[in-house]
Amino acid sequence: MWDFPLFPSQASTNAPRLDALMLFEVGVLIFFSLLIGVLVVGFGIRFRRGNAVDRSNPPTHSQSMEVVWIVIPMILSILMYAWSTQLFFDLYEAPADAAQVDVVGKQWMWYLQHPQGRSETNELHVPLGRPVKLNMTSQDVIHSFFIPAFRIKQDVLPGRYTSLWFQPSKVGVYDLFCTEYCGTNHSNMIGKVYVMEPADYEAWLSEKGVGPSQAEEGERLFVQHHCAGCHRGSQTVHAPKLEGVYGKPVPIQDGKDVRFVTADDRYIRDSILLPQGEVVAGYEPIMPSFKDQINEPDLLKIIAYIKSIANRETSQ
Amino acid sequence: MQHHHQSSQLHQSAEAHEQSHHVIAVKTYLMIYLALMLLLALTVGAYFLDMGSHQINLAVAMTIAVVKAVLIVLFFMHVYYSAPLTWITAVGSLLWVGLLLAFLLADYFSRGWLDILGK
Amino acid sequence: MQASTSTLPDAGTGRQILLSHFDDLDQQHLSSNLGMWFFLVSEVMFFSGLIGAYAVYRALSPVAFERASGHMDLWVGFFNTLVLLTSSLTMALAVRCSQIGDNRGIVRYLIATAVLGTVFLGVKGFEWKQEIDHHLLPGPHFVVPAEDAEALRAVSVGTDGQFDPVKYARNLGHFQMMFVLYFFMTGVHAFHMIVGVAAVLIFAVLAQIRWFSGYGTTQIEVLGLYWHFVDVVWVFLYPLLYLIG
Amino acid sequence: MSASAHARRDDGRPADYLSDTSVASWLLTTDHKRVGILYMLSVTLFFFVGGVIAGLMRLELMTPRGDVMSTPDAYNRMFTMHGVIMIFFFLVPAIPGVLGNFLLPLMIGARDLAFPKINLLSWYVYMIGGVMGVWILVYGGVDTGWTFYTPFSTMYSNTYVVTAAVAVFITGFSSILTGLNFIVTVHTMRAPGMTWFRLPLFVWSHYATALIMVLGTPVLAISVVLIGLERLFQFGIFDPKLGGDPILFQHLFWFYSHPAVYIMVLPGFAVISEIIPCFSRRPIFGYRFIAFASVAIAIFGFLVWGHHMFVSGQSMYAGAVFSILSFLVAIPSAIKVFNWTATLYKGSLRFDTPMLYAMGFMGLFTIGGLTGLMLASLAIDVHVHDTYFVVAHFHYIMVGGTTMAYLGGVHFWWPKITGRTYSELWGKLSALLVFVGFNLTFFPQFLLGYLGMPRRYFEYRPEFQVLNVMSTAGASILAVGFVLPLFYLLLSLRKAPDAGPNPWGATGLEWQVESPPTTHNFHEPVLVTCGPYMYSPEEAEREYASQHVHTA
Ligand code: HEA
Ligand code: HEA
Ligand code: HEC
Ligand code: CUA
Ligand SMILES: [Cu+2]
Repeated sequence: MWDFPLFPSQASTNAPRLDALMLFEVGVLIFFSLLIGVLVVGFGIRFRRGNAVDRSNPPTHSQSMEVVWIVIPMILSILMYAWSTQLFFDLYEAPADAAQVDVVGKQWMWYLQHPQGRSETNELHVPLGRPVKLNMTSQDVIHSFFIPAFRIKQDVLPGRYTSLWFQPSKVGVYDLFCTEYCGTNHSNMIGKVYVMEPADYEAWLSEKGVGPSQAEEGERLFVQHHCAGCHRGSQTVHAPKLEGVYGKPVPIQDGKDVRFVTADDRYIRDSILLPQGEVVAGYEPIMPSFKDQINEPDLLKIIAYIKSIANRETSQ
Repeated sequence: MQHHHQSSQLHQSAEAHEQSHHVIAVKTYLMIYLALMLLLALTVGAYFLDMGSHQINLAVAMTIAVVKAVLIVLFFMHVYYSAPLTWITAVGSLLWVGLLLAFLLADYFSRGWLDILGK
Repeated sequence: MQASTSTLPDAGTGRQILLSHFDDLDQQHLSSNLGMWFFLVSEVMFFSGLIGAYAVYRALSPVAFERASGHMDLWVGFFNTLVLLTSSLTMALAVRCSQIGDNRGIVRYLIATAVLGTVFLGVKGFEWKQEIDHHLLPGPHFVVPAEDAEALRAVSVGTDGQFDPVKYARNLGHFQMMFVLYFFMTGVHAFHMIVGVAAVLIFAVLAQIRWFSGYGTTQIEVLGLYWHFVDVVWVFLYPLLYLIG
Repeated sequence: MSASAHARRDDGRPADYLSDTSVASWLLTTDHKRVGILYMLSVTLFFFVGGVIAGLMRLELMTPRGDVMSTPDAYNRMFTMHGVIMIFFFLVPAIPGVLGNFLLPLMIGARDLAFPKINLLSWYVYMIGGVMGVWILVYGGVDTGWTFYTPFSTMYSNTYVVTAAVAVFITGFSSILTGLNFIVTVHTMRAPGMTWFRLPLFVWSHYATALIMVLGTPVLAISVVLIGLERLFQFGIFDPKLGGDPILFQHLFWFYSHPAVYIMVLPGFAVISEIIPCFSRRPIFGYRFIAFASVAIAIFGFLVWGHHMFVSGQSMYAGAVFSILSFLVAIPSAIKVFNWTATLYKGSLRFDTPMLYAMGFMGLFTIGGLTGLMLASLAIDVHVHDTYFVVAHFHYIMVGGTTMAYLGGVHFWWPKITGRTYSELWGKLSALLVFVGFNLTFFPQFLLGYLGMPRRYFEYRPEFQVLNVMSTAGASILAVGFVLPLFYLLLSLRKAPDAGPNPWGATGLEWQVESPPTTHNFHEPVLVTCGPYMYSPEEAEREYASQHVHTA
């Protein structure tokens, strides 16, 4: 019966710092609540009607009292403000060496993509003691990514990227919630965060048989969306081979001129979503747009596939 | 203690009388109208003038609009002849629009000042 | 400034009627006047929400707004501004007539105001039709004209100085956004005009049949405030919608 | 008061504003007191509708799994309707509509508000919105949350969002009309001698409230119109696919809805500022500071709306600015609380029902307000935003604060409004139940929030259950506390008027006319010669002493 927590566990470097601030503010809360409470009850007892006390010349105003109770809250306010704002900025400015995990929210699941290729749904595995940075976007409505044990939260928006970072400090399994109301199953858009010893984490990363890797999934989708129909040497359609494209400069027709663009994630992504934007020199702009047809997680997989064939030579 | 008393003479809106019924000369109205027409011509003229940057063009257009509005408010709407309360109301409403715009745009302009995605 | 001798219409021509909860006519007049002023304050805030949206999107895509604005006929807008400013003059004169007790003047100037207001609405309707015909009404039939698409494409460059399709898409979106705001702002303004014209006409009739006590000084003045406010809104809409560039 | 000179009712009592009982006379009335009664009936109705929904929600939340309502959608509609009804149809109109309408003219010595017809119109407009609200509720509800965030509300929800937007839009106009009426009334209708600094603080607070109503509500109106249009025509002003920004909606929404929280609490301050001096029998402490604090809250309350958007993707600098301003806007509230407390010092205190509510208000508002400061602290808000911590914060202010103040005010002026006294015993009992039930309901939610339980959750992690059960238990006590007044107040109506003009021995102008007042309030022109709250604690003691001697 009494086996229920009253305080969330502290599992990130941020958590104790935030709790310290919270403790201070709870102190302020208790101080003023008690002050008001004690005064109200105290005056209530002392000055209750019929009690024989001195009631002569009750003061009706006092400049100096007003100054006192303006200045003291003001000073406390500025203190609380400075402290919390300091923490807040630290909360979002990720260290440069943070590992990056991509997060996509959609009704009603979290999709997480590790740099090493592994992806997960509603689960996030992270190594102990290493800063992790989340790059987040949403495919539909606004969601919010919340890990109480880390004391962090950030809304996840459609059409925009937002970010968040943390450094886990305690091995364990923690809750992951969506805190921005997002429709029917908002309360089931939840997951778990596994903080692991770095060695366990490495093992987990290389674990096989947990399903196809990101790139393998991507290849399947590449075929499924008929990309392969054009891009794997079609007789009728003249389209570039995608092997070895990633990371290399690509010539782009720009009016009569040609300029070069590096084929990075953004470029690949735009080529798929807005193919008319940049047309490879020497090809016709016939590739259809896949905007609204491929969802964000799948897009990431396809990009992962195209990345994975970056070192393969084209057979042209 | 507060008393009931038969004296509506003391009514405090004595100031009110002066405020409302000032008759403005037709000539004044016509002058204001003329000024408005000139300002209208001026805005269109300014539009065709290339003043170097869009911001300047916008600033000029808005300044002229404000001057026009001020003329209408002061004379056609009689604020020039009205009690301070009317002045405060008119100026206050403009102030509030400014406030909304200032805080709203402050968010948009300061996004991306820090090199943090989405902040 | 003229001394403020009382010009309240007096017996013979009918004194203003005092409602029972007021103490005197001045209090009554002041209340009506102030009531309209605070109503106008709330109107200003209503428009300010739209102006806020306008400011944000224009700041995000200045060129899109400029291109979109190019489809609005500057001279038609000019003509309409002229008409509306003139109607403000006639309205002011109608108020003046009510102050000096010139009933025929009231009727005449109110009718002139209503006519000018109607002209404005007619021209506005004509403009709307043109724009709708050119598929510029936001929604499924909206089309971004080729030359605008081209121009927007040209300015859609990323920080690396190269074409940025995401920016391009956003610019195209904002091009339409300008028309959303245009139709909505002019629509709300036109709604206010329609209400205004109807009220002016009714007041003209009431003045003609001498329904008002004391020439309706208070009522016509309050109506005047409303009319001038609608005019002031247009004074801002004209440069914001037609004169970008 | 010489009532004999005036008309009499059928039963021989002098005619008062309640005398004409025909339905038409009520529906067409322009008497500010009757409009106040109309508001009282409607806000009570909406409060109980919203409250029953809250009860159902609490029942659902007894267990971690969803088992009371069949689907999450049903629950989602519940909290949305609860929020919409409680905010737009109960709390915003409650004190201004009921007590403000009834008392404002009386307190300043006027025969009515400046625009009696517009006053009636505002009630009708409000009822049209309200009826639409109930219609939506009956036909399936809305599931966007009371905040209507895009793009969920515009593209994804398949409930009656447009109808709800229209209902809120319409109700907004009622608020604007009320505000307009109050502002003009305070400016032009004050009796001779009633200078600004002789106004009761009730009037100052309502004036400040009215300013917010006029300045803020139109922005809410335009943002819900945009929601409606975007939903109907898909032209996407907030649609990210078209370059629109959903955050813009949040800005516009909170530009109204933060100041609106002061629309909800300033009238509460208004009531407390009347009750405390009366039951302490002494002038209020720091009159001018309290008066100016109201206006300061109304003005600076407009500068902090972004504190609802700290984790929304708003720029960090904007967040930092909104945060510091939120702290600063708390200062005027602090001024008020301290001045009320100081008013108790050297008073001659009696603890009648209204005073109990007022004291409850002071404690609970302080806790609610100070937790508001925690929310205004950026880093803490990151953790507790959209959790039950926020839910607890605003219920502490809106239920523990304003709803208590409203009940206190209803008890305080009930003898004036109806001419009857009610049972003190039952009054005190229900005040106590409300206080205890309230704390049991909402205190555990602070803990839940810090533990990380998100709000708007149909199902939750099992470890949160114990606290949720406590909360539900508290809610049932609270429900009893809220239902009791309905009975004993209505029962008091069955007896003949027994209150007399001034049962509390209070000083305001409203206490110098009959209870219930006559239609035109005052029989003779009013001349005010001194400020409000001219109580004397020593005199009160002598009075008490002599009474004591007599009965003993
Ligand atoms: C009547 C309603 C009301 C009132 C008056 C307030 C008052 C305040 N509110 Fe509250 N608030 C709401 C209703 C209200 N709020 C609602 C409904 C929400 C949620 C909306 C939603 O998302 O659905 C909300 C949410 C909310 C948030 C966003 C939380 C989030 O979503 O993450 C924040 C953040 O800053 C906040 C802050 C404040 C502050 C600083 C005050 C201040 O004005 C409080 C000032 C009062 C005091 C400080 C107490 C008295 C002072 C003393 C005893 C002296 C000591 C003082 C100092 C040390 C300064 N509120
Ligand atoms: C004035 C405003 C107001 C008031 C008075 C209340 C009153 C109450 N509220 Fe409400 N609440 C809000 C405004 C208000 N609330 C808002 C704005 C939200 C946010 C909505 C959103 O997220 O969009 C919210 C959300 C909210 C939640 C969070 C839901 C969620 O996020 O999932 C909860 C949960 O406990 C709750 C509970 C209660 C309870 C128990 C009461 C009690 O005080 C009610 C007590 C009253 C009664 C119970 C009625 C009288 C009793 C009877 C008629 C007897 C018969 C009934 C029964 C026995 C059940 N409220
Ligand atoms: C109708 C044939 C067709 C289909 C189907 C098609 N593409 Fe293309 N694609 C082209 C052509 C032609 C080009 C070169 C012109 C251009 O850049 O638009 C191209 C260019 C590209 C490029 C840029 C290549 C470079 O060398 O820079 C990428 C990446 C790409 N496509 C990916 C895809 C993916 C992923 C899919 C499936 C989801 C797909 N394409 C489906 C025809 C097609
Ligand atoms: Cu996703 Cu809530
Ligand atoms: Cu707020």
